[in-house]
Amino acid sequence: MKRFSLSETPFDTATLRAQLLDDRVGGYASFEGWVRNHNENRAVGGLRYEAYVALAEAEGQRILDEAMDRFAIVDAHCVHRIGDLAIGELAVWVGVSAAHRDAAFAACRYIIDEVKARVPIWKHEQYADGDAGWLHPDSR
Amino acid sequence: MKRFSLSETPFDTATLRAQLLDDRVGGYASFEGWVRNHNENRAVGGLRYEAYVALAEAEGQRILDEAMDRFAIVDAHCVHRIGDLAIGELAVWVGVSAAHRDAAFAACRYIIDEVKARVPIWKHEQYADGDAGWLHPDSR
Amino acid sequence: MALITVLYFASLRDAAGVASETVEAGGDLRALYEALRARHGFALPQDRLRVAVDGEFARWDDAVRSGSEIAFIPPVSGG
Amino acid sequence: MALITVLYFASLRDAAGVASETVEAGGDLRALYEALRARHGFALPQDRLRVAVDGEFARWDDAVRSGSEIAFIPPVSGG
Repeated sequence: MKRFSLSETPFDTATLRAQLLDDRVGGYASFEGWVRNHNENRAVGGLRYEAYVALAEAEGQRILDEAMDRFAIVDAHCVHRIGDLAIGELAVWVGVSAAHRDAAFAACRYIIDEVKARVPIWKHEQYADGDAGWLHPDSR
Repeated sequence: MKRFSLSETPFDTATLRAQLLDDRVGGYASFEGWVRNHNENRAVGGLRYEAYVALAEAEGQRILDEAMDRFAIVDAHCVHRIGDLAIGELAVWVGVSAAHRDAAFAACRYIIDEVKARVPIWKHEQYADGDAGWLHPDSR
Repeated sequence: MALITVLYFASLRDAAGVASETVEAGGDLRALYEALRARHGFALPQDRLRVAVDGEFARWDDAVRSGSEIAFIPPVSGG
Repeated sequence: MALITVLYFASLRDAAGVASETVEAGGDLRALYEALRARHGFALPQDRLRVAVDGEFARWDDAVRSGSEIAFIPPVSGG
């Protein structure tokens, strides 16, 4: 089952959420990452996400599979935008359903942390002062 | 600002979520509690939530105020259903927006834990076998 | 003696058979609960409850005040 | 020597000026990166990258295989 997706267009989280729910679900945790208007005190005008698509999809799926194995959850899904995004647009969404909230929270946190650390997606920020650049943070 | 509400009718989380977002928001964490079809191995047919409304609203607001004070978040809101709910209906929703995900997750978890522990709302479960009863779990 | 209104919720209301009642009482809130528990047969001991007066949480050794609205809060189960 | 395709992403692509190129190479993936780094002036040292072969993460001491597609993965910044 495909649980990690890249999307070149804005996507609807309500539809994605509905697909995770069934009668066994007591708790649903989600996380959304949005494009901020600043990053480390620099004013950001917009950004672009680029992915190594084949490997990003494989590694994302691996992370979601790990979450399904490690936590007592019912279902999980993550979608990451690629391409050009404006301030205030949704960049990444994680949704996790479970019988109980402990597992839902833990799996949701695991997925976003691992996606940010491992999936080959890169952020290119355009700053308000005209400067721009790729973000290559220190690896963990 | 009113950040905790009781609702006698189903409510729309997409609208509530939108109210929490602005250009400063980089992370949004949410939690939803749904009516499960079982509780401690008993099949549940439906349930009712009753509140001591005046005190529930005051204590809920206090919890949200605490979360705004304790965590580096932009905004937060919690809505709890009261009245009759069917299996699969949304019982409680928490949404938290922040610049960074650590604070969003921590505040979201704090709010749902404190609401469940402190707000005078009681669950009356109707079981598939015809039995029914109020849930009065051991206090922490 | 003070004339007060008592509110019952959840299993306490089921046991009392009413959502509220007006009673004459003296002493503190702990003594009030014990008297009402004896009258209505409440299963929950006082140390598993909280108590509120006029919509705010109160202390069990607060004195009963005439005209106040007193609520006994069984263990909550929202969420 | 093996004929391989190299994929560049993010700052590596900007520095190389191309998204991919075909090169002749021998030895292991570490030696390949060092050669390409010297040619294109990549700022990132090898120990801050990961490497993938044919869409799967690989080890730096894996030998270059003819016909393979090799990608150097700069520190990621999704989310």
